[in-house]
Amino acid sequence: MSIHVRYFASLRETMGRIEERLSPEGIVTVSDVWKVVHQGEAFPDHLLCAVNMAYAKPDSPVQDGDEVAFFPFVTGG
Amino acid sequence: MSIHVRYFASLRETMGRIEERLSPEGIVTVSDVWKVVHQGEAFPDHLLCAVNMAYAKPDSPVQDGDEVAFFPFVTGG
Amino acid sequence: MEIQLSETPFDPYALLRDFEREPDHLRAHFGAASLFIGTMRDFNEGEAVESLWLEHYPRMTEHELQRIAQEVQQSAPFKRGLIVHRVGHIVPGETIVLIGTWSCHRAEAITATSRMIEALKHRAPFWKKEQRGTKSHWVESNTSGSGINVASKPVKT
Amino acid sequence: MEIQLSETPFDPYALLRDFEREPDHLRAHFGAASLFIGTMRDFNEGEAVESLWLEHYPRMTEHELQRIAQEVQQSAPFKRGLIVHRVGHIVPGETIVLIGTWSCHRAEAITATSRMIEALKHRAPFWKKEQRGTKSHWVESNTSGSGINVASKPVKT
Repeated sequence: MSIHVRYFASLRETMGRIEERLSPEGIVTVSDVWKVVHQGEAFPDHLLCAVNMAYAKPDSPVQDGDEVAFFPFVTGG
Repeated sequence: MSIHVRYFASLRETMGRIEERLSPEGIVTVSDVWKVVHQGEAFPDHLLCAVNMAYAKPDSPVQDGDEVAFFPFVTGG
Repeated sequence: MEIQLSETPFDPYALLRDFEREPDHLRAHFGAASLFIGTMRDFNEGEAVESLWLEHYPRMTEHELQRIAQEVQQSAPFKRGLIVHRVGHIVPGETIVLIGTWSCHRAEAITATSRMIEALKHRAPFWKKEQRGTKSHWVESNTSGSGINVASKPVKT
Repeated sequence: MEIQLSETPFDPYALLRDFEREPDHLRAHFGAASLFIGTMRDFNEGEAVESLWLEHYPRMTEHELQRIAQEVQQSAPFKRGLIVHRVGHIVPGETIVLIGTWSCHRAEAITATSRMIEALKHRAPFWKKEQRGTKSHWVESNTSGSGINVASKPVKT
């Protein structure tokens, strides 16, 4: 299994990737996912996150098999 | 000249008339108009009045040539 | 403010499409449109209603609607506005009232349309007479709105 | 709640007319309809905008819109609801979002539609990229609404 990570909009562009799959070892929260892909940096205030397509917080739990998404503030409508 | 009095909706039906023209003598306010056509009765709370097609109060002034209308609460929309 | 009183049924969507085309493409300039459509229902208070007679006070109706539009404009400055109201004989499914406002941002349009329908219900000189079976009666008062504070007995100030 | 995401332009009025016909004549049963239509303007912040790219998070978008509808339903119990939102490439004059709610009385429909657009703007995972001349940039935040209190950073509770 793995943790499926997805990026959208400007973050997708700055990350240079659409998605990736992480090994679940050592990952307990959304914050941990962010740290793995950002060399230990804390999750920034200007982004939002979702777990399994529902809004989450940096300390929300993440399990093996989950889909975790990071994206900027939304601008629809 | 004269004062043009108009009635609408259920009031028109209970009055049995659509409009009438009053001699302006002795008429100073909307209340006075009502009293002339209702044998001295006071203007009732459950009706509205207008002078020259703008909402008025019972003590609003009425002049010769004015159009005064009486009607029940409105129910449009 | 464009105000239309119609003695015949109208299609609110055909009317809106035409209105937005004239004189230019309204929504391309003013990106937010808030619309309210009131339709004659086939039931009221649990009873079948066959038809409605809508009386009004010609010319005062138009004046009062323009006054309402000007007042609403003060607090919610919309760019373009439309009110269409039926008068005369109406059957279920027919549109009674259509209110539309257009503005650059949603706040003005949404606020304007909601204040406009509220004020119209309380102040515009329209009266409904319902036909249920063989009986007809004048509707005595409108249902209350969404908590917008409107004086129950409007007066000219 | 009916939710549609459209990759091609749609006519909001044709769509509304069809939606109201199915499965029965919606407005004859629920006399009040409150509609909001957001359209791509040809100008933003004083500059001509040529086109817009609208990205979204497939499936989360639909889930979040359904959650919004359910929450709004608690405080403003509307009878029927419709959200249509464009995705992909959009040019000025094209409709971006259409929200409609139908209810028996106006308070529920007006409240529901206004809360729905407000929540959609703050929570639904859509992102706009504007093309102005040869430059394109991501829109950073939505303009604020009409004073409805919405958390700036939504979280699952």
